[in-house]
Amino acid sequence: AKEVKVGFVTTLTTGGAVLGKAQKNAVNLAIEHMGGKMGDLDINLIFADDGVKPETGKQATDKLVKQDNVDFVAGYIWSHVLLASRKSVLDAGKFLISANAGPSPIAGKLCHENFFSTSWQNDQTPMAMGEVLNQQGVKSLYIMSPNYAAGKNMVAGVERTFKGKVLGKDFTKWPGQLDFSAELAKAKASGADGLFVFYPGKAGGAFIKQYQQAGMKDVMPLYTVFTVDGISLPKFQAGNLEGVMGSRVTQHWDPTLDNAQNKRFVADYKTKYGNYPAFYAAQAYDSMFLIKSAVEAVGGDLTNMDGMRTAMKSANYESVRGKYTYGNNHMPIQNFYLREVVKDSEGAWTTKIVKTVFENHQDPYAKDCPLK
Amino acid sequence: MNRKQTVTLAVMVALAVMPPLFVWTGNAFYLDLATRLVILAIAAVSLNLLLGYGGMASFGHAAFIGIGAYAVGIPAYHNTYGEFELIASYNGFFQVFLAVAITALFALITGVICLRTKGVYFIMITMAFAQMVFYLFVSLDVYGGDDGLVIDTRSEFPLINLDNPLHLYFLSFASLTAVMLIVRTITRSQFGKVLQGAMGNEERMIALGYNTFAYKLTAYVISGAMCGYAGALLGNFTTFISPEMMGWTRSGELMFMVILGGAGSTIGPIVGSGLFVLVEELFSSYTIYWHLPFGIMLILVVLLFRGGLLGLISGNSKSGGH
Amino acid sequence: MDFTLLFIQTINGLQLGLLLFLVASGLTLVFGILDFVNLAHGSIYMFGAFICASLTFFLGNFLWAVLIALPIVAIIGYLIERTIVQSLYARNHLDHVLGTFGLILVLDTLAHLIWGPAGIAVPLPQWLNGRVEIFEGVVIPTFRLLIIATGSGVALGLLWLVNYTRLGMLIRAGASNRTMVSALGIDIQLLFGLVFALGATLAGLAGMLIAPITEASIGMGGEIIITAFVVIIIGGIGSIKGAFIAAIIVGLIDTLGRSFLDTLFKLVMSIEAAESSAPAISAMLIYILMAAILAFKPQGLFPPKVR
Amino acid sequence: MLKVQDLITHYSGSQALFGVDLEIEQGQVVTLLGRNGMGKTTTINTIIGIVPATSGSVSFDGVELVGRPSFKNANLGIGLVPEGRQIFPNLSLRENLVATASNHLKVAEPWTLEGVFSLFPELKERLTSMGNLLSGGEQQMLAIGRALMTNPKLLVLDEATEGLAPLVRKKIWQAIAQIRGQGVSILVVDKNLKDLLRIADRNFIIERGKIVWSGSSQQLRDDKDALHRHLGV
Amino acid sequence: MEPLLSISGLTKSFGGVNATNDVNLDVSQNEVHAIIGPNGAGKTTLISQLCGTLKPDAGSIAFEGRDITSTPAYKRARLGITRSFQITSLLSAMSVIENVTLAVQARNKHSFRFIRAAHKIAYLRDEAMLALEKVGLADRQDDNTAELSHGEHRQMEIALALATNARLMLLDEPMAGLGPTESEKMIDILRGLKSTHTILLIEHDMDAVFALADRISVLVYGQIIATGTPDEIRSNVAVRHAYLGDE
Ligand SMILES: Nc1ncnc2c1ncn2[C@@H]1O[C@H](COP(=O)(O)OP(=O)(O)OP(=O)(O)O)[C@@H](O)[C@H]1O
Ligand SMILES: Nc1ncnc2c1ncn2[C@@H]1O[C@H](COP(=O)(O)OP(=O)(O)OP(=O)(O)O)[C@@H](O)[C@H]1O
Ligand SMILES: [Mg+2]
Ligand SMILES: [Mg+2]
Repeated sequence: AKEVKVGFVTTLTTGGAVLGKAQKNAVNLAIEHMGGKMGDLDINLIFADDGVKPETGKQATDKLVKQDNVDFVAGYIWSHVLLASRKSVLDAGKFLISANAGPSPIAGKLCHENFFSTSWQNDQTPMAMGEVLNQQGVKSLYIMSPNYAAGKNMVAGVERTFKGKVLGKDFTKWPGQLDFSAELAKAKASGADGLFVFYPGKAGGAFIKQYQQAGMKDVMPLYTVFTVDGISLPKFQAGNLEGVMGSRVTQHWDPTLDNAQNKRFVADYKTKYGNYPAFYAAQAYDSMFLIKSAVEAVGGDLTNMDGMRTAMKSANYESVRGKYTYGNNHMPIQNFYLREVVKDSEGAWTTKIVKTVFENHQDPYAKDCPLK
Repeated sequence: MNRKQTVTLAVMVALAVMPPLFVWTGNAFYLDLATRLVILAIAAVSLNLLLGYGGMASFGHAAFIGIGAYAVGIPAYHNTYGEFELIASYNGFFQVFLAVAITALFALITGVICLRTKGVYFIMITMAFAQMVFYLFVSLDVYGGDDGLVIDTRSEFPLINLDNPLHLYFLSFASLTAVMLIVRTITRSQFGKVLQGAMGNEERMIALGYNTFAYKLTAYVISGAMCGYAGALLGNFTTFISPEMMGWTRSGELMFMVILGGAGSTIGPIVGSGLFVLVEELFSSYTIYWHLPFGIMLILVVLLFRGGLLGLISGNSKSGGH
Repeated sequence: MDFTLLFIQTINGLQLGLLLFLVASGLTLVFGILDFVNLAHGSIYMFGAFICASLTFFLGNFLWAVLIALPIVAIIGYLIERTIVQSLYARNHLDHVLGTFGLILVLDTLAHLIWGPAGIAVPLPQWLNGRVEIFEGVVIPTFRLLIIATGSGVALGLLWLVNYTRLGMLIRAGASNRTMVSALGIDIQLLFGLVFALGATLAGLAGMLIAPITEASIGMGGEIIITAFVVIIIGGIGSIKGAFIAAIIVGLIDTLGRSFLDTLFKLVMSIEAAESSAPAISAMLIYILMAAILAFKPQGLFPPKVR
Repeated sequence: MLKVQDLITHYSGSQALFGVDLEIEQGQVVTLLGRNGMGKTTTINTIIGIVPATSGSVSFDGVELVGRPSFKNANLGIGLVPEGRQIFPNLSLRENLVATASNHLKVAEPWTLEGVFSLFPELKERLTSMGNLLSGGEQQMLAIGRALMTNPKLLVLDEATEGLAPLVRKKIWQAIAQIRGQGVSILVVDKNLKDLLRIADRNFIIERGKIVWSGSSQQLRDDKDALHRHLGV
Repeated sequence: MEPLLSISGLTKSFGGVNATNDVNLDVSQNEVHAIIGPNGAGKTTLISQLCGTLKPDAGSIAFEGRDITSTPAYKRARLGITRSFQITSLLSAMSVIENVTLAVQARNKHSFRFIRAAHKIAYLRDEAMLALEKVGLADRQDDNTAELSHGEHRQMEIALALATNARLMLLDEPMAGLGPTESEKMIDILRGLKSTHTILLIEHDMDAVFALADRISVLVYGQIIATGTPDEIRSNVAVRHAYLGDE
């Protein structure tokens, strides 16, 4: 039978593999839900590892494009890996679908007709958080973030919308710094109303622990983006880090979102893998359905690039986040929610939606993108 | 012809004929792999001049590669997006000149300080400078910070077109051959002998009347500049540069390539980088736990063959370094 | 300037320094004394953290877990010495580097296979999880005080062992001339094995103590190993005293740099410039420190009297 | 007490010993003579186990030494003063003496620091100096003292007087005679033929890895031909 | 005639040890000047200061009338001062001939010569072989230095000094480690150099000293207690007491 070949580049080695594993699980679940087929075509899925290194990621991408001759390349957790690999895919005339990374150039001047995102642009989530802070009457803020591009995007994002005063900012060494005692002491001394942080992956775990050990919970409430998620929460629970309970995060998706696709995804993911899916998983799951919608729209004619592009552009598929649309830069225009860390009925730590912060929010870089 | 020379010839011939075959048989990816291999081999060969013949185990050579690559990327970036007219250019000769000149200068300045130290202290101080460069580029937001810099347009040369993978490959291959010959000539020359003498017993060389510092510094600058050149090629190959390329792990890998192949021999570093690149590719396509067999392989090579793989081939167990 | 903050940050720096010392002490022991460059030291540190983390959940108590994990790590260290390290002593440093790099790959992958990629957060018993108010306004997490105490204790113990015991003399003698020590009737193989195991144990201990602050995770070894090398290089290879002082210096410089560099920079440059350059410089700080020290003292602060 | 039979030793590829036979009785002073590069040091190092023997046998008090690690052999009571001193550079003079000191044979009156210092008073003033900072001669004295501190019953001296001032050399010969008096056997390699012959009970001449001559000191003095042919004097 | 080497007030102490204490000494052209003295008297320390590896605390050194007290070691070697090491110091990873070739090559102003292969340069090799033949190691030229015996290493040490062809040779116990035969030969070699070279000879082998020296200085506790002809020294009571110890 004819087949559609999809390459999925994610992180399968190093500590970053937690994220990659979540994506891989979700992609496999998606294929299962599709019954192994997109339209009449069999799905031939190839996973590749980026090792959190741009060069490795690019090499893996090159192999998918040149050797395996895939039709779609999806995945990419890390901005720098995506930026390094982007040209290989697009120059070869294939579709590139980011299931996580959303660095600003890709939304702006480096946007491309064959690029689509099923996640977000880096600035959006923290912008939502800035709005939340305004709404909650937070007047002064202390900010901590790793000193790298995505970290700076996050800080820029929250500063875009937050109207109060920023009392201090710490960009910590990245990668490698996991001891935040000095910064926490500074934050405490600043006397700000709230603490905004962005610490993805294991830095998040380390941060939350130290936040708790320093006894800051009662002094300075915590507002985070991409720090507390479905991957870290079970670990926090095992480590008894009560400090994270009730903390606020913003996101475009939540396991409790009420739509059929999401319900099936969350329920089956939990049954199959034993814990709540994280947003990494949700986006990866979506990326497969986006591809499926394209393949089906052209009746399996994978040479019909224009047809597939038009189909994807319409975002006409069941997304776990509900309906959304694409901007000119092929970044989602979508809702952002405020979520809170809670215990579910079985006592497992998860999040629930408190309210909608933004409706149909578009990233600020779309105007730099020459596409229409 | 002894075994070592046979191996050298075989390796070089294979590198000359295999890649075009890849293209004709529709295995373009393997041409990429070969290009990567050859470019890394240039860096390894240049490191070997220091490490294998001068006893200077530089743990910061990735910085030279990185600087070389940025010397291609930054002029190209400004030529595309404006500002900094002075260096804005796609001209390959200009970019390569920049790469070589800046790395040579960087080597000269840091070398004066680094070469005051020896052995492991040298390893660490070279790494320190490389880390400084690393963090410098991480925080240079203009050039993408840690997200890196995309090179939209490759270096432009008359007659050759680097967008053509074969052209790029053969430029790299010719460069590798040239660099090999340079290193080979240098190491057999009087200069090279003094360098090797200084590696073996510096006190004695000074007592004989050699200003060993000057010789070591010269070698350091030559090696750094050649590595910068490799960086310029690498930038053209990946069309993307990020500080990640100059992290200490990359410097470590370069060092391993040299030791794995056999420090202090002409072909050793090439064998080493070849093995590194190919085994990595081969193992990683089978399992995500490929680091395990890879690590075991490294351990076995060290335990079983003195002086790297070449020690096995040439049957002697002369080992370089201190 | 805010002196309470300065005081707190000094304590934080001290604590970071002592933690670094714990990692570096084992490294300087193995490197300075056995003349063996052990890049895999960080991986043993990671194993210590993971073993202790698992045991904490198994036994339900962190301290018991540490006590049981220590001998396990020692045995692992000893086995590594017997199988791999032992035959590399006679080789040059570069062979050590390559061999132990291979070992890093093996150990890290094993950890990935055994514990998965996720990492483990280690819960502390209640009495260690609290805070101590040293005086008005200065509150320090209890566990960090424990680290300060352990680090100081280990420093004193090692100084005594290496400099004032016959075992210490033999170890040092063996470092300079194995053949002779053996020819004078000492079982040098056993001795070296034990020293390596001790080094591994110290690495493991450091991993166990850091785990409740950050977590046990794949790759934690790679993050610490370079800093640990920086410490022993600044201190002078093989010098326990040097490692101790260097660790404290690095801890303080790093912490104080992170805390006050931006404030300092804002005095002389625009806020914009200060905000972007301070983090960059503070990340480079320990490397700048090392380069500066080596430029003037090419063998570190306390060079070995001989090498 | 020590009996070496047909000892053969190779260094990676090249053969250095071609069947050495040699014997030392309890309380004897035995010399091993020969020109540079003939295999004296190799013989000694093979006996102790520093260099592995290819074949042959070395029996010491009935124990076969070949194939055993050198520390075990040393603990049977062999004390080595190695060629080129090889003192521990990173230990102080005192530590050099103390570190490897032992009394495995339970000698009634073991060597002490004072004993060594009475033999070499020069050392006493340098007690805390690091080994590598000592002068060549001081190092040499230290190496002898270090071997004595292991209370051996066979003392092996490989060019132990190299670099020593005439006065000190003289003292060492006296000391050797005195130690021998206590029942310790001595195997000595040295260039000072005159002095050696005065104290030696038996002499072996080695040439290209083989013993080519052996006999008492008087025999050697008389055998002008052997002296000339093998030793060039 | 002006002395080739002139040392005045040279002082060096390590902590409490006065290794050289106000040493004054002139060595004239083509003289063999021996320095003898008890172990630890400061002889090697003196040589190290002369060749520049140790910095004196006080005093000055003049070579051919020119002050070299603060000239770096490698420059002094260029001026024509060479030394041999009491504790053998060779390039053990290289072959015997390569070692000596490097010593010959050091006669050039510089070795920043990158193109021609060193082993193809005939005069380097010829001169090196000459030195090796002198010390009797010609047949071992291609062996790896590490594989030579102790005595052979000592011979190489001298070969290197000879190969530099320096005007002033500072020889630190050249006889040490040599067998009786080899010692005889070494005495001959050094005697042969007398007409063309100046030698500062440190030696505990009295036969050699008395056979070679034109003048002898006796160093005790860092101080020169006597200088004179061999006969004068031999009969000096203080020297016999402190050093020679005969009768
Ligand atoms: N770097 C140093 N630091 C401290 N003391 C030193 C140093 N070098 C030498 N000494 C001491 O200085 C004294 C003189 O040493 P030197 O090596 O010059 O003696 P020497 O006359 O050459 O003796 P020998 O005949 O035994 O070789 C010795 O007591 C030695 O211990
Ligand atoms: N490590 C080695 N590797 C190879 N050959 C060696 C080694 N050590 C010694 N030899 C060779 O073995 C032979 C005997 O050496 P040995 O050291 O036993 O001589 P020796 O009689 O002690 O000489 P010397 O009087 O010079 O000390 C020499 O020809 C020497 O070149
Ligand atoms: Mg010998
Ligand atoms: Mg001396």
